[in-house]
This record gives sequence, structure tokens and C-alpha cells, in this order.
Amino acid sequence: MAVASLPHGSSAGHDGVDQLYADTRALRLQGMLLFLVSDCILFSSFIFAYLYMRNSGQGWPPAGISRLDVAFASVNSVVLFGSGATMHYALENWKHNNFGRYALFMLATIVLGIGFLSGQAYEYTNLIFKEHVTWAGSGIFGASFFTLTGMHGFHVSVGVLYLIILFLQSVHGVYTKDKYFGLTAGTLYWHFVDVIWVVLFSIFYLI
Amino acid sequence: MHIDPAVLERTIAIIGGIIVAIVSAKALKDDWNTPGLDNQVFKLMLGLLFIGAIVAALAGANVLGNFPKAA
Amino acid sequence: MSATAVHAGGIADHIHPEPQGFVRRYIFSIDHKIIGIQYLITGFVFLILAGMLAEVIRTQLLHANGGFVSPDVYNEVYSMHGSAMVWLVIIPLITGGFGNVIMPLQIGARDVAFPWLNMISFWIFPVAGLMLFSSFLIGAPVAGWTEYPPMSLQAGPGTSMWAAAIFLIGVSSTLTGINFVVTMFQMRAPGMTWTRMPLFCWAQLATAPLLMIATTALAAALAALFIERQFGVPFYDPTKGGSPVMWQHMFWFYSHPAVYIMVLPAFGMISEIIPTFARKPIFGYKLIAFSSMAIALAGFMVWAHHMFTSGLAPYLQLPFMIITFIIAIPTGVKIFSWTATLWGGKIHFTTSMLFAVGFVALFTLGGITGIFLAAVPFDLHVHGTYFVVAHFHYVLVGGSLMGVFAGTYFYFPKMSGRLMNETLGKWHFWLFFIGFNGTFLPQHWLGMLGMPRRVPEYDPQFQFWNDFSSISSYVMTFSILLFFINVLWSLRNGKKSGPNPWGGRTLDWQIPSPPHYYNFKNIPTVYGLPYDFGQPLPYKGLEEELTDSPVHVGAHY
Amino acid sequence: MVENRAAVVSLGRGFWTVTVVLGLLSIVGIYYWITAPMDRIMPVVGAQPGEQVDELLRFMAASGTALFIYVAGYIVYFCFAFRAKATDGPDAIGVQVHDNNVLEFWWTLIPTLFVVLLSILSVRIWYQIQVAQPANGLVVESLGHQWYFTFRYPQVNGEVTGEMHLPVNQPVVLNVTSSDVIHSFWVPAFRLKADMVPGLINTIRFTPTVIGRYPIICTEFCGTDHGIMNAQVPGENGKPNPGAEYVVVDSPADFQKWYHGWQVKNASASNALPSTSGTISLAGGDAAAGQALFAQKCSACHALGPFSQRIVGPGLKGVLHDPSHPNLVDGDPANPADAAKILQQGYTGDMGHMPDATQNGISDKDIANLVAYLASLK
Repeated sequence: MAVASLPHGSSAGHDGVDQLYADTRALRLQGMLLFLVSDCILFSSFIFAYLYMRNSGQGWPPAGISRLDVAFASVNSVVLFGSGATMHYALENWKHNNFGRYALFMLATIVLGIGFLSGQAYEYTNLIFKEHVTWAGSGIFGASFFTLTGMHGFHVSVGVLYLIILFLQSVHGVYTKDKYFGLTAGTLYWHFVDVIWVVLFSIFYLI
Repeated sequence: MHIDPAVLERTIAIIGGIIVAIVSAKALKDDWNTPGLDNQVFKLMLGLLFIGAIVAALAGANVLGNFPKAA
Repeated sequence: MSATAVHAGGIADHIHPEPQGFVRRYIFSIDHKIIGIQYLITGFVFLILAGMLAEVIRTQLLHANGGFVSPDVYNEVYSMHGSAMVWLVIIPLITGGFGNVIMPLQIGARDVAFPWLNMISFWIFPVAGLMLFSSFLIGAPVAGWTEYPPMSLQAGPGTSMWAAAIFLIGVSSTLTGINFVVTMFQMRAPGMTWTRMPLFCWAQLATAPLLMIATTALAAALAALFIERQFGVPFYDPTKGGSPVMWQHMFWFYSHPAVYIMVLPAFGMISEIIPTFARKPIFGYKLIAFSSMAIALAGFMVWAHHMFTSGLAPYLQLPFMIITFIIAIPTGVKIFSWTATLWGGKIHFTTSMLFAVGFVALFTLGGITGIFLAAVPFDLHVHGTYFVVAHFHYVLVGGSLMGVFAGTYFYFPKMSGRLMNETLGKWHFWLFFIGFNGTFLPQHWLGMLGMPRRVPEYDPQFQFWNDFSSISSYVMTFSILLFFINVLWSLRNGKKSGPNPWGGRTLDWQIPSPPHYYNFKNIPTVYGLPYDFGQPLPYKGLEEELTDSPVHVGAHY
Repeated sequence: MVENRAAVVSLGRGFWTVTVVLGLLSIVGIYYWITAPMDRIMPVVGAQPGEQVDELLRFMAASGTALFIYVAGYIVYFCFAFRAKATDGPDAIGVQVHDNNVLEFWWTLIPTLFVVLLSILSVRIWYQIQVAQPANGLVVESLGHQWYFTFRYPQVNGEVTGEMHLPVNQPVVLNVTSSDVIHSFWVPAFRLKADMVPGLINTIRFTPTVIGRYPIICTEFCGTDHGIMNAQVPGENGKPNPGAEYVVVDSPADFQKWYHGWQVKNASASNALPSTSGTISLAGGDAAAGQALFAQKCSACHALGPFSQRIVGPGLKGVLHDPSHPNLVDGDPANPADAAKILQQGYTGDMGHMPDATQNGISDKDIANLVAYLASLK
């Protein structure tokens, strides 16, 4: 089935970035944002379960489980929020095209992300082995806490992996000054993971 | 000299929280009037990051989340 | 004939080379039309499987003491019938199938926003379907498609497999939802403003956010059920501190929007078919479009009307009752608008028109019994009885499935270039109409008289009406057999249909059928509503030879 | 394009006649729904809110019938009046009307008024069932088990099985819960049902008005024999199924006779009526009897698991030997005597409410057995 005369292909459009990239970037941006919205609903469903159980008559925390260590958790949170700030500056520097500072901030973000994960791992071991608050053994508190923070931890580790891949790609020149949607998507995802932790930190440790 | 780990954690949390809050506030001010959907979402995220940093600092300073040690 | 696309060289003009080889073109294709047809074929296969399960149920209920299958097998059969029909038949057929094939054509796009994502979404679906049906081998789920704990926690291993399979289908639905929203927001033909978009696309636009948002809430509930069954993490088990009512909240928060996912695209289909065969504009285009969005929005706020008897705090029952009543208003507006469209038309009774008009009548009856169920005092009497079974079969089988049949007869020419046989179609419609009403009308008073749901045996006084219902269900099954014969027969020797057999005015009827893989040689610009019969077509830049072909509706049959 | 606009007629020849005919038809339908006896589609009413539920159904059915007659009627009439006739060319088109604001206004306003009216009617009846506290209500409890119901009456020890008797014309407050999976307590003749959710107590209020036997049906799926947990389903070879139980409404005299019979029957089973004062001799407590009693009376609210495992009350495994909980919820040291005090006098505090011996219907002997059993749980 020979195709009749094809209309002219994607030519270099105006303002330097070719029109095809500009159009597909808008699609990919909206797709990424909608994905983050649906992921946000996943978290809010579990948060509903946690809050629903909290005010269903039993005292909180359930007898036999002591309060969580707020001091350590706030350090951990500051580490994650710091990585959010460094991520923002990494993208800013990429836009202003000084690759050196971009690489510095990107690596800082990855290191802080891994720092948060190890802090979370430390808290888990402390809870499970010293205070015997386990995932399956300590009622709805254990279930909600470990499921929600565990799922968030999983999202952070995927985020760290994602940032490492992005960093290697940027080193290999996949992204140019005008075409760097990969980095924007990575930053969106990382900020999303930060914002979820703001909510989780306050509902588990502060109320 | 021996510093009680909890006090060390709390100081780190307060100092770190304030630094991140200042940095994200400055970043938010710089990009305040950048157009584009992704920049709008970034501004929202930076705002929430600012709030998160403040909350973490206050938690470190025992203003939020200090409960009488349950029996 | 230069392309007048607004952004020259952009995505509108990007035509990737034609895929080569059988595998690339028909199995791992990224063409939205092929993917849509793959959804339809797989969905109809699961319709046959789940339909056979339905007939096992009806045969079991022929005798008051059952005896066709053992109670345990009966529980597995009706649970799998419900789960398969909801997640493997209606949602994939109506969103993945017709949404993929028709929506991009109607908005004048070459494909959906993320073709690869579309292919991945499809291929998750048959895998998860096989996974769901293979749970029969290890003891299928027994607690119905709602799987209420603590019963679902005590059931056999099949329930964990059920949860995993439905989680996968949820992933496929979410990705399809994202794909459709981005496509409809950003890839409409130039000039096609929101109020010039066909009503089938409006229905998909109302459904896609539901697909994307509600499904992930179910994913969380299923993950929690899976974790609890496999690792003992106490979410729902009351003896370990969890709460069974929490599952009901999380399940129904998805499942009520899900029933709107199942019926809104059928509304869209009917809003396309009725004006085309009445040869006159749809009555109240804006009202129908906005009522779809109103129904989708209100759909999120009514989930607990399924839980009036299960321990919802009494004062909470009032808002859910009243908002459910309020949803009846936009639905009523739609039904009145379709009826008003019939007034003053030149109606051609093709099979798809018969199904469309049948849909309006049966959905009205289903909607009225829905209002009965929303009133708390009456719901306390009929919750969990065959009255509920009758209600949701009227709106799902009389609604969505008839919408799917209407859509198949209507779009079969566009997909295959051949017309489906009309006489066989009319036999299918009338036998289906009689069989359907015979099966489900008696279940209304069976439920009110005292026959509970999901029971393998019942009170002998209900024997007559259950036999009446079972025999009518055989008639309905026979009519669906005629449908499949019609589809297979017409594929090979149906009458050639040409680009526009029904004289449709939306963009999809202005291109050859089956369309080229790139849909439009050059994307047309749109400057008017597609429903002004008698006026020239509101498109510019279409391939010339199609626009002036004489439109001979009725000359074909 | 062939131009063949249908001549615009006001509303079509027979439109107004059809409207009148449909009006008459719906009046007949409304009349039927308002006056016809309901026994062919609903069991005879046996309790107070039942009649009002029937009236609500009559109202909804009447308006629903009228609406359906009009919609279906117009569809059928339009399909005949405006079908494409052989004389019309293949490309004839209908009347080019897009919308009509007056019509659209009315068919949005009228359903809204109907919704308001229906909400008012429903809320009135809802209030009596779910909220109104009757003055001299007889509080009865029913417990769902896998595939039979049991009942508890005040001043009757233990469980009443078989039939649930109720005095006629006395308001009843029925609390239902379950000891395993979710069941649902439905009496079609009372038009009421409440799910029996383990760990949750649901309440329905009604006043039996007609003396008679009314079947109880389980309407939430609860396992293999959910089908026969239904009084209307005949058992094999004539023997009734365990779950086939009836609510029997009888005259106050008969009720008192039945009620007293059960008091005597249960009282002898666990000797003296529970005393709420004086210390209880814990000597000779039989742990095995205590275990059976625990399963029957306490398992609905207490799990045999660690303290943190709460259903309604905390888990009681090793409650008297738990180093992490040196004293009981009311602060006394965890020893048999104080456990007996809680069983005897009950407890109300931030941990929740524990019914006392009379509410639980346990005698001193039962308390001794229970404490022996709790002490034996390491």
C-alpha cells in the first residue's frame, strides 16, 4: 500500500527547538504530571486507612507501643528536604548551562537521598528489633506505619536510581541546553517524593 | 565532651531545617514569575518544601510533636 | 494542497514510517486502531467465558435446592462471573476497545499521545485476565466481586491471585486514563474547540479522569488485602485490630466511579448513534456534554450508598443518600435529551439504532430502581437481595453491554470496511431484548419477597420466577451467540461499506474504512459542530474525494 | 447535497393526543401503586416502620412508573411518527432543532423538586429507624456465627438459641454483631436489616405490631452454608437447618412465659444469678469450663493474643503474667482477685467499656472458671 506523497517531515521549526520536540514535550509533561496525580491517590488511600483507624475508638498509640522518636525523624526529614533544594538548584544550573555546578548539586541530591534511605533503615531496625514494633505483629499501627513509610522508601529508592541514570545520561550528552525534559521529569518526581514525606512525617510523628 | 545524641539530633534538625527553608524561599522568590506549567508545579513544590522544612525544624525544637511519655 | 496545520512540522505532521512484518503490525502494534481491536477481541472472548459462568448460575437456580454444582463451586462461579464481567469485559471493551479505536479518529489525531504506553496497557490486560481465570485451578475467590473481609481473608489462595490480577488490570486502566486525557487535551485537530468535540469524546473525557484517579484507590485496597493475606499485616482483620468496614470504604470509593466508567462511554456511543440515524442534530449538545462531567464528578461523592446497612454512622447516611438522588438529575437530562432527539427526525432503524433506543428505555428502568435503592429506608429492606442484582444488571447489561452491541454494529464498517448483516442483527436485538427482560425483571420482586443474593439454594415458593428467569437467560445467551456468528460471518462476506455507510458527520466517517495507519493524510481544520445535518461538512483540508461522496443512508439495507 | 428539510410542524400531528393518553396511563399506574395490596411483591408487614417503608415504596414506584410510561411512551410514539418512510429520499433529514431552553429548564427543575420531596420523605422514616430512642425499648442482642444466629436477653444468662421471641407492641432495640465473618440480620417482614460486623455493634429499632412467625435471613455472604442460613430454605430430609431461625412475635403473656422459661433454663445451667457485690471464692475454678465460656461469651470482644491485639477489648493471652503489663486496665495489680473484680463489676475508661457480670450473664461460678482459665494462659 504505497503511501501517497508524504507531507514534509519534521523540519527545524522556529525558536531553535524543532516543533516536534516542543509538541511532544508538552504531551510528556502532562503525562508525567497525571502519573504523579495517580500515584498521589495511591498514597492518600493508605493515609485514609491510617487516619480512619486512628479515630475509630482505640486510644493512640495503641497500648504497648511507645511514641516514635521525633528527634531522629526530623533530622531524616531535613536530609530529604535538603535533597529537594539541591535538586532544584541542579536544574537551575543546567538551565544556565554551567555543567560543573549542576554535577555538584546532582551528586549532592543523590547522596542526601541515600542518606535519607539509610536513616529510614536505621529507624526500622531500631523499631523492629529493640522496641518489637513489627509490620505484622503490632496491630493497625505497625501495618499502617511500615506499609506507608515502606512504600515511600521504595519510591525514594526508585527516585535515587532514576537520578543516577539521569546523571549518567547528562554526562554522556543526551540532554542539550534546549532539550532536557528528562531532567525536568526527574526533578518533578523527586519533589513529589519530598512532598509526600512532608505529609507522612506530620501524620506519623507530629499528631 | 559527651553530647547526648538526642540533643545533637535536635540541633542538626533545627539548623538544617532553617537552612533548607531559607534556600527554598529564595529559590521560590527567584522563580516567582516564570511562565510554563512545569514551573508552576515547581513553585508549588518549593512552597511545600518550605513548609516541610519549617515543620521539621519545629519538630526538632520540640515545639511540635512533644507528647508526655506514654505509660 | 499544503498542510494548513497551525504548527507546521509539529506532531500533527509527524508520520512515522508504516510498521513492517506481521508481528509489528498486528501483535505488538502501536497503532491505536489495532490496539483497540485487540482490546475488543480479548474483551469479547472474556465475555463468552464470563457469560458461560452466568449460565452455570442460572442452571443452578433452576431448582430450589440447587444441585447443579456444590455450594463452594457455586460461590467461586458467581465471584468469578462478577469479577470477570466488571474488569475483563465491560471496562476494557468500552474504554480500551472503542475508546482506542474511535476517539483519536473523532478528534482528528494520528494516534494517542503515548502509543508505546497504549501497547503496554493492552498487553497487561490478557495476561491479568488469564491470571484471574487460572485462579480456578487453586480455588477461585468466593466472596463475590466485592471480596469483603474477613470472609475474603479466610478464603483459599485464589483470592490473593484475584487481588494481584485486579491490581494489574488497574495499572492498565490507569495508564489508559492518562493516555486518553493527554490525547484529548493536546491532540485535537486545529479549530476543534471543546464545544466542537463529538459527544463520544466528551464521554471519554469524563471517563478518563475516573480511570486514572479511582483505579489507584482500588490498587491501594488490593495491595493491603494481598499483604494481609500473605504476611498477616492486620489491615482488615478485626481480631488483630483492623476494620472490615475500612475495606468497604476503600473498595466502594473505587467501585462507584467504576460503574460510571462502565456506563459513561455507552452514553457517548448512544449520543453518536441516535442523531446519526434520526438524521437530525443531537438535542442539547452542551447539556449532554456537561452532564457527563457532572456525573463523573458526583460519582466520587456517593460511594457509601453501598454501605447503608454495614455500620455506617447513621448521620453519615444522609449526605450519601441525597447526593445519589442528585446524580439522577443529570442522568435524567441525558435521557430526556435523547428522547427529544428522536422527535422530528427521519429515523432509520438499523440494528445499532435499535440497540441505542433499547438502551434508553432499559437504562431508564435501571435508573429508577437505582433511586429506590438510594432511599435509606427501602435500601435497608432490599440491600443484598435479588432486587440489587436486578438493578445493576439493568444498568450494566441493559446499559453498557447494549451500548457495546450498538457500538459494534455502528463502528464495524469503520473498523473492517464491511457492514454487519442486518437481518441477523435484528434477530439478535429482539431475542436479546426479550431474553434480557425475562431474566432480570422478575428478580425485582424476587428480591423484595425475600430472596437473598449469592445463594445456591432458595425458598421453594420462588421456584416459578427463578425458572422463568433461567429460561429467559438461555434465550439471551442464544441471542449473543447470534451476535458472534454475525461478527465472524460479516468479517468475510459482509457487504462492502465504503467510507461512510451511515452518513455520519464526525471526522471518523470522513476517512476511508479501514483507515490508513496514519488516519489523516493531512489533519483537517474544524470550524463547526459535527451535528448540523443538511449543512456542508464543517471541515477544511480533508482529502477532497471523500467530502463530496453522496451520502446514501438507507440505500444499503 | 440533496436539500430536503422536513416541513416544520408545530409538534407533530398526534403529539398532544399521545401526551394525554400517556397521562391517563400513568394515572392508572399511580392508582395501582397507591391502592393495590403489596403482598404479591412484599411479605406481609409485621413491624412498625415497615408500613412507612411500604408507603415510601408506593410513592417511589408510582412516580417511577409515571416517569417510565412517559419516557417509553414518547420513544415508541416518536419511533413510529418520525420513522423514515419509503417516500422520503435516502438523504432526507429531520427538523434542524438544537435545543430548547424552556424545555431544558423544566426537565431539570421538576426532577430537582422530586429529589427534594423524596429526600424529605426518606429522612422522616430514616430518623425512626436509625436515631429515635424508644422509651421502654426492650434491648435484645443477636450474635452471628458461621451459619446460625444466637440471641441474648437481659436477665437471661448465656445465649438463647432457636427462636427469638418478642412481645407485641413493645419497641425493640436490636444490637447485632458477629463472632467470625460479616453476616446480615434481615427480617423481610420488618423491612429491616443490619450487617453483623465482627468488632462492631450495629443497631436497628422497630416495634412488632402483628403476632406471628417471621423468618430471619442472612443477606451478606458468609461462607459455604450462607444459602441455608435462611429460615425459608428447607433442610435435608425434613430436619431444619441450624441457621433456620424465626422471630416469633407473641402476646405479652406468652412472651413472659417463654422468657421466664429461658431464665430458669439458663439459670440452672450456671447456678445462682450473678451477684454484683461481695468477693467471689475463686476456689475450684475449672479452666476447661472457663475456656468454653470464654469462646461463647468473650471471644466477640477479646482475642487470645497479645495485649495490643484489640477487637473491642485488649488481647488477654497471659494477661495475669505479662511483665510488660504489671497491672490491669483499672490500675489494680494483675492477679486473679482483681481480674474477678473486673469480670464482676465491669469497667469503663479510655480503653472502652466492659459489661459487668449481669450484662454478660455470668454467675460467680462462671467468673471463677474464667479466672482459672485466664490464669492458665501463659
